Amino acid sequence: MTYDVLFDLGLAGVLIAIAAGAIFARGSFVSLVLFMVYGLLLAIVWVRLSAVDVALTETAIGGGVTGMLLLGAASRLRATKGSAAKAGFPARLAAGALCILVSIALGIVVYALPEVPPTLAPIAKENLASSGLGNPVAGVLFVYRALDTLLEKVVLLLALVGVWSLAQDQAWGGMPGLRVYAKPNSILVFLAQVLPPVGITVGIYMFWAGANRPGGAFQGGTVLAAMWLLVMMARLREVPAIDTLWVRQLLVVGPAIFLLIGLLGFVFADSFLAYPPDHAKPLIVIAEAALTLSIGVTLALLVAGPPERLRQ
Amino acid sequence: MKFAIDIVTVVMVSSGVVFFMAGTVGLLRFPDTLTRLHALTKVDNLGLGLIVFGLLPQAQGLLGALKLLSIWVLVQLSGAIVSQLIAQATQRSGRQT
Amino acid sequence: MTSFLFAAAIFVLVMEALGLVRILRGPADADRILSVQLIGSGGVAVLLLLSAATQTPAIMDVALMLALLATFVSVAFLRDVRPSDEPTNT
Amino acid sequence: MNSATMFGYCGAMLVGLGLFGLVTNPEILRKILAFNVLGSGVFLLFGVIARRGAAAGLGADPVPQALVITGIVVAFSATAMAVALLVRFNKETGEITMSSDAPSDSGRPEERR
Repeated sequence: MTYDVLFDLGLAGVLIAIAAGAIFARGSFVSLVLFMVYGLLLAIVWVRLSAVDVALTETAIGGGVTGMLLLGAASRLRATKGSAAKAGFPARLAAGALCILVSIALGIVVYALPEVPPTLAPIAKENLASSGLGNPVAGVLFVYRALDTLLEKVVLLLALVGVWSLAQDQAWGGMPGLRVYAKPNSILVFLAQVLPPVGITVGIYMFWAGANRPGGAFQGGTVLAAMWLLVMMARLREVPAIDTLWVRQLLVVGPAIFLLIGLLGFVFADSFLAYPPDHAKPLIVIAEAALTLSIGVTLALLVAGPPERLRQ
Repeated sequence: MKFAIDIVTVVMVSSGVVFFMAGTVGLLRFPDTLTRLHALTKVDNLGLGLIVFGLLPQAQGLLGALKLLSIWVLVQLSGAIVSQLIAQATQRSGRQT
Repeated sequence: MTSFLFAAAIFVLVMEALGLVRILRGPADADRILSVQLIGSGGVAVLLLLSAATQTPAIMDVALMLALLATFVSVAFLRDVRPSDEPTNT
Repeated sequence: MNSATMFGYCGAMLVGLGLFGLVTNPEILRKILAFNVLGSGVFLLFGVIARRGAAAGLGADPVPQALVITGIVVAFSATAMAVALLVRFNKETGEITMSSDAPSDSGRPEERR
């Protein structure tokens, strides 16, 4: 057995152990910490599967922002203790058996995957040249499945509208109730002053590199969101009220520009979301730049939650 | 030449890994939060540092080497600050077991 | 060389797995965050080793991202460390 | 058994684990967490299919990879929505759990008789 196979085996083992820990742990704080670490190791698994783009997304979302989201909820709910009794032993046993069966069925599917795997890689590679991009995943996202990508951004916006709609009537238009540090903390303020310039550079680099190498608007946007949240947690900046004009503008600018470029496809190319052959790459980069900003703002506000207090 | 460079890598990375081990053992065996924090800083500074320096000769071009170094500097910086925050949190709670 | 780098990555991975014990045992929330820090640094090291072992420079970007986000997450966690003396069960 | 297939089995187990947590844990927050574990298992299965489809000099088939990236984003949106619903639910009812049978010790004693 060579070392790389041994590494993969160990990685898979640790991953499953962490997942089991996160599911079975008694305290929710432990469970959340384990979930965060789980996201981190999952990113390494994606690297091992040669999917660096996915690894970047998983690090940013699974390890970072999702964890922060759940953490925010957990600290709000800390005051209340659960009242419902756990399911009885027979019910748990039955559920366990069912889940083992599901796992075995999926395992059989994996085992029975065709000997010669079907693949779209050659076609994707062939058509990549026409987009002017160098990253095949970005090519698929912005050319072959452009409609998906557009709708995915719309889903993000819709989720934000849904989250906001949970506000109480009197708080509508106010400021989200992101939990911030209780009192100003000089060390944290220092971190919140030093890290964002680095993070913003990395975010822009991710988006820019995304055209030719792994990366892209989403990964870049997530870093921007994380940096903004850091600044807000350190209380260097207030959380903006949700009816602020610039917030609304930043939220829609990405999808709007992408949609506009898509509509121009009717005029200058042959269909919706088609790019004129010579200008494909600049158009995609413009759309991605706007999307990076919008994604950053949307993600940060999703984490911040529904508005809770009115502006003074 | 290639051989000499590889030797450097092997020695540096091995010593970095040893610091990782020391840090982990400290994290598990030391009696309270602050001493565990002390053990952890060795991992951030020396463990990762030695691994980064060991990998420098293997880096592809100047840009790759610069990126390696900047990752280490970033971990240094944020590790130091987060350590401070952890220590503060420990003092605040007044419970160091 | 590749084998050596993979072996080093395995070793760091084992250390991370041992670090998990501290998450489970605690006892304070701060101890658990220490463990997250260890696993974050370990993850960066593993990714850098993998990047060198497989000659894939793009993996370094994942390590960079991880370094940034791990800090962010630790700060978010420390926000919620309770100043009270209520012990946390594992 | 190569690495890709092995991660496939790993993904299958994660789906089972996530499903178990989703079904049995009464705390809603833990259910959301378990659902995310379940989802990541499914994504991993996609990743295995992508890895097996490596061809034309690419390490993995880009189409499933793009699908997974979209999937992660949508899963995050759904999680954010679920968390917001949970917080509001807690504000309205004071509960953090969801159980179909009447709570044994707290809850609505006036309805008991």
